[in-house]
Amino acid sequence: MSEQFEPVIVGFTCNWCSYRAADAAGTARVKYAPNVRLIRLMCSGRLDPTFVMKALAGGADGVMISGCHPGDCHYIEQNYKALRRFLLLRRTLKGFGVEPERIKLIWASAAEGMRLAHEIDSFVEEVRKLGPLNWPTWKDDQHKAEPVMEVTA
Amino acid sequence: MSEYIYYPGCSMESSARAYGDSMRAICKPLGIDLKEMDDWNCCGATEYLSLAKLPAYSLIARNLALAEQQINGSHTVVAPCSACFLNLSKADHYMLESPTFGEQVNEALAAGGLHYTPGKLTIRHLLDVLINDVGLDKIKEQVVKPLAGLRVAPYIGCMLPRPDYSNHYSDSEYPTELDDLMRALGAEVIDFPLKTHCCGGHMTQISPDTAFELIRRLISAADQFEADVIAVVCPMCQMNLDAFQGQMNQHFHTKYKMPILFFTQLIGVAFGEKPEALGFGTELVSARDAMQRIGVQIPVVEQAAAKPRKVEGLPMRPPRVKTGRKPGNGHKEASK
Amino acid sequence: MSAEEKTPKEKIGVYVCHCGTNIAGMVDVVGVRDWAQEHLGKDGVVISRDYKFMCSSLGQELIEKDIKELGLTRVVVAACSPHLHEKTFRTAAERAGLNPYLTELVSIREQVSWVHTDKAVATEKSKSLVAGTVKRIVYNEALEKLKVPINPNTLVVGGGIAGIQAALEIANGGFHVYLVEREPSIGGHMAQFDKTFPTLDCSACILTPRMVEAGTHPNITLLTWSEVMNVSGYIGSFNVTIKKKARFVNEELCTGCGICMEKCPLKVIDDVYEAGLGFRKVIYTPFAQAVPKYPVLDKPNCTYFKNGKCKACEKFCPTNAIDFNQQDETLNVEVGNIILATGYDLFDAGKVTNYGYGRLANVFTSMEFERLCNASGPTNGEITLRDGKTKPESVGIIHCVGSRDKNFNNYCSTICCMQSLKFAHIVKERTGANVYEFYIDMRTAAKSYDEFYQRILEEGTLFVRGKVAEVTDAARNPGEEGKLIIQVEDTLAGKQRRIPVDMVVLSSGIEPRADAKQTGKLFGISCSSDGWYIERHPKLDPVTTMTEGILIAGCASGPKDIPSSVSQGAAAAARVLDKILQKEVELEPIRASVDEAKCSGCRICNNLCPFNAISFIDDLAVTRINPALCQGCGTCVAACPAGAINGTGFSNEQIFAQIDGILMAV
Amino acid sequence: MSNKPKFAMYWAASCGGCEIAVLNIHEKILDVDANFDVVFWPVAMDAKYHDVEAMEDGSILLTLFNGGMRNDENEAIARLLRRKSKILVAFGSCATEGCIPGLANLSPVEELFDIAYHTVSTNNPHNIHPQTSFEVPEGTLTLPTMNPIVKTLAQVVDVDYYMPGCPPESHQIAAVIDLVIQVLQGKAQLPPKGSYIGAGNSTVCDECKRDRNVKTITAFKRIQEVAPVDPKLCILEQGVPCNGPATRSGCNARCPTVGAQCIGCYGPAEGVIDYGARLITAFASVVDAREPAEIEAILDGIPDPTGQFYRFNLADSLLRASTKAWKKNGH
Repeated sequence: MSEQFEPVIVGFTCNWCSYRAADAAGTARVKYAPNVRLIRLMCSGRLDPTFVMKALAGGADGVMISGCHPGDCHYIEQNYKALRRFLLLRRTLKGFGVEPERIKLIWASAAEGMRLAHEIDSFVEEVRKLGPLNWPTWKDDQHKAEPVMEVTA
Repeated sequence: MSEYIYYPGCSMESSARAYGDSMRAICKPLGIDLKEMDDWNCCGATEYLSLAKLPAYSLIARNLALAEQQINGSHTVVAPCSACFLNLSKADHYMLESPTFGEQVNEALAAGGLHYTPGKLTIRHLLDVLINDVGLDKIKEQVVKPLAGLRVAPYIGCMLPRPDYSNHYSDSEYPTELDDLMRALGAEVIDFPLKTHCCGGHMTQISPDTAFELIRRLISAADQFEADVIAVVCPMCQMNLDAFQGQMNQHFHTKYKMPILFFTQLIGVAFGEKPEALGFGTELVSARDAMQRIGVQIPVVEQAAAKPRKVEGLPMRPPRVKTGRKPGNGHKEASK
Repeated sequence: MSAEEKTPKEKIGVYVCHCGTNIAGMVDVVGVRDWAQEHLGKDGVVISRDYKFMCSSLGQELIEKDIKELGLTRVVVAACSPHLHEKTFRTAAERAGLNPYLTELVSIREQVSWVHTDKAVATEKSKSLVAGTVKRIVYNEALEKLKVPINPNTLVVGGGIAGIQAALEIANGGFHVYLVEREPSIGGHMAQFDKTFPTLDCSACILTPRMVEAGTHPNITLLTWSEVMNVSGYIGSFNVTIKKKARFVNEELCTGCGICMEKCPLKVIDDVYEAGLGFRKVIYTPFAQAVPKYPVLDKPNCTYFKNGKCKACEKFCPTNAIDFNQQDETLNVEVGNIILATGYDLFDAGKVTNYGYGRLANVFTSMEFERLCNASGPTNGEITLRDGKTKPESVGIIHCVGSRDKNFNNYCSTICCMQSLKFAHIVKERTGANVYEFYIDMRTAAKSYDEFYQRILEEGTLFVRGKVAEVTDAARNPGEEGKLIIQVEDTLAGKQRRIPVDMVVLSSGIEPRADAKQTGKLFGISCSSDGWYIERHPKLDPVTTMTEGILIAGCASGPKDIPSSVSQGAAAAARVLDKILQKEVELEPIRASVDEAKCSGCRICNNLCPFNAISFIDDLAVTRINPALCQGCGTCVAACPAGAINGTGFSNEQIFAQIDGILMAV
Repeated sequence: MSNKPKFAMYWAASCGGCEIAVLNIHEKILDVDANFDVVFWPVAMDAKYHDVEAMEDGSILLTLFNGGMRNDENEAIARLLRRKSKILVAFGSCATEGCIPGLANLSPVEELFDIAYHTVSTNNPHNIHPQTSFEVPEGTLTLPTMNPIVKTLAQVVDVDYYMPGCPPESHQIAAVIDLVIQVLQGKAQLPPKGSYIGAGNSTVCDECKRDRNVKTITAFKRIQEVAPVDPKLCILEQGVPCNGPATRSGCNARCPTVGAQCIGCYGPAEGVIDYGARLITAFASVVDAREPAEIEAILDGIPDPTGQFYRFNLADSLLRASTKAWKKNGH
């Protein structure tokens, strides 16, 4: 691995457009940054903000959400709902000190493998610029005091 | 009164004074208040944009930067010349489109302590303002002397509707704004097929033959459609079609006499302004007859008497009158 | 981090595919295999193997064998995209007695080996993807496909050739069809044409028999002058509301004798059938062979409705069939499947202003020209200029008007080349005029299409390759006066040409119906960015849509010629028949369901479902989801503030585990 | 010494409201006394930590522990009581999810001290700043050390039951006490370990009597901006961000019933991992707009989303604290 910081990014894609876009990128052998690991959902509308928070808390430096273009949703209009959540989520995370640039919403149709690859590359660069987030795993939780055990200082 | 930042460009006070005068004449009744921008400079015309992008656009952007400083009631810069209009909007567009380029330009401007925020201003042409801000209805209201009976060929030229960044025109290939405006003045508008064709631009300087052909197309088409005048919205179009019409005629051995008037001049007439106040008479192909047809008298402006041509080369005496010599008999005697 | 260090409850098998060198070339397959064996044991991985081609029958047998012998309860295959082979491996696992939904595919080809360049990194990514799926699959549930009964009736929307074909196929198969058409007669665009390429047989002659058959078929309920207002329900049991617009003619009494049309004193321009080039009466049938034969009274234009008198039609009607009090009626029908054959609109050539349509009298659209040369058209097939008498001596036919043009439509309209060739032939045949074809590329790729092209070439039609710049009436050179001049760059000769002609025909492209989007919403299917309906798969499943039970045929999904429209109609019908014969249909069990004990009836989710699967039960004050309507998008699952909605196949537990997995230190 | 089962109650980082709530059960408190031997309850009686130390491990039957883990003293006592108690109940919002003190997790500790001791509004003439240890002639005085962030009881020790609420409703407390007594008399079974007691499994809407319709919201308002509040209609539908839909039931929808929006003191519903996330999707789902600009405009109606969604649950949320807080504290 190179010297520079390699961000870990979790990506959530819808099954119909953006996941197929990833397939298309593959079939066309389009090369892009390996930092994003994709998780397939049926629709970007399935995206629960909890997923994003869990990813960030779990050590991801950024989260990518992608779905069909507005108006092209396989489920007609659910990507609009994803958009609303995304916007409110981003505002909320700001309160936690998470830079809005760490979460990105990308529209990519099944045909836009190129575009997806390009978006991923640019997103990886953006996050790279922001540097690691490495959210603490709160080690102190690990050694919980079991009942009838352990002496307190 | 709606305020605008006015960018005159180089021609309005000189070659296209008729445009400048007539524009001022009609602005008042239409409630347009043009505040001339201080310290403006050349819009870059056309040629050297293609030679050196950065200096060219920096030169243009300087005007935008000044305008931004001088922003008044409106953020709108009005350029009556199509070339100025296009160059200014191009500069704004490219700076907006490519931030890096925008920064470079601003770097250059910074040398003069100036800066322009791309997209801050809207750049528009006078025609666009008349059509979309004032509106045909308001213009109709002002018409006291309809141009009934005057057959007008509305010629909009190439730079106004293309590329039309802000979609102000009904169509880039065949915009009908000028037609509607002329119709509103009561004129008989011909469906001029070449309304967006090239007037020859600077070809008149670079390759006259090309220019002549382009000019001929326009003039002859207008003639075929029996137009009395061609109405133009751009000083360069006017210049080419008017000033070079004679040479074109020579070139093709034709005898066209097609008056080329600024649309503002015709508006002025319809508004009942005095022709002299509208710069009539300054055109080279006289519009007198045409205007006569609708009962508008154009006073003969005193042509300064033509100076005697300066003689070149060495002076030459007028030839002496020859007187025939009589034969004498002196010879005979001399031959003795 | 997940804290289940106890003995894993599942037995998971991991299978890493080489895909020849497709994967093995960029991913250390063996490394991934061993890593999974080593680090994912605590998650239940009992066996981890690699194989050259997992999808080969041998590869599949390998999995089946392990399921049987090692008692695997979960299978993870790291290979290509699930969209490619998920079904393959799930059926393999099923053969070995494992519920198909307990097998998952990890895409380490499309998403790793094919798109990355650093083997170490690619291998690492593969590991984490495998880890994600292994942790996820622990929470997969055994799912059963849903079964719903199929109502044997079918609705076909659109009475063009595609719709007619579909209706006939199903009706002949012995099942009932409701054929709904917006216009007064079925027949569609094909009824407007004169001849059909490349055979040049008369369009009406081949279409009319079909129309009649559809009109008289005992299994077809023909609903012309009608529109679908509402659709509810789901595959197997749709409930459709149809508006039957008032004809003001009593269909029971009307014999179709046509006297009313004769006697009607008022003529209006016919914008639909005659493409604006001809007239029709106010009470009319679009054309002589119209099916059904009953005329329609055009209320907005009717003198009686306008100023209370006339009633000529009523006076002369021998059977008193005219009924000025007739009202629109709505009827509800129950169907199991719906075929949309809604066709296309012609591109508005007026948009290409530099071709002068609408400005220059003798510039015609292709549809106008069809009417012009149609024997039943306004000029009885005489090809004339707009004045109605002058025969053109030269005709220019411009291809790709509005097609293959960034300013309008990017796509190729498919039919225009052949249609233009057909025009060229007809013009030559009937007027002997010179014909010029201005084309970008000739596209004559179908059975005996190119032969037709050759034939037209031989007939002496002149072909100019180049996109026409403009059509103008501004003469520039002698001989151009009074003509239409076509300015074009001849890209073969490499020069500008100005070609004066008497008549210009614009081969307008074809576009999605203006209301395609609304219609799509009505039936719950979506349009692509250029407005055509999206097929389930453009190659392998062109007549079905993403919505179960809604099929598409003909130009609704993109430009097509008659043969393809007909075959699509038939194909859609075959699909429907197969569903009907199965009597019930299986639905993917990826569905959302409400835990009613947890549901507080806050109704947050109620406006989220575009398929109307979510309903609120007032007396219980809880929300319920109809599994047959649910398409499984999961939007409501994500939305429920009480966490009361669960989505099978993509449950929170599954996703959380997957996140943990892919973030696991590799 | 009686052989009644022993009862203890402790307050860590909390406001004392939980104690009041316990006293609010009125005469039921006598049953407590009748059935229990109260061995440790700083608010109600005098007792020393070393007395508790001295007790036999697991000798206390029931400990109601309220308050979050703000400093090392809180944690020490938590561990101590865990050791001494058979049943340790995280009592009240602070102990279960951090509650209001948990909001401090958005700021670093220093900042908290500055606000408490050195803002213009603070009267601190001698500019006192608390030290953890301080030398005086008599010897060394010590104060507990602040934790970098507030933790919940369960994040420090193993908890048997959770009793949410700020404070828990008195009728719920009474019910729980009854239950325990019945268990003692062998008349009832204890619920499975880790379950929530004195609360429902659904959300506040379940108990809210207001009328509800399909929700589409075009503007979020503060309650004072809605005048008058419709007494019948769902408060969220009136545009007020009401946390009811995501908040565990058990309070009989107290606030909404009297026309105030629910602020979420009962925490998330059963099985929910992140309380705030539920509200984010819930509110976003009812926003009635498609254009990003429009949506943003509507969302502007929620000026402090983080505070709105995590008022009580921050310390127990997935992220637990802002980067500002934990980066400063050297995580």
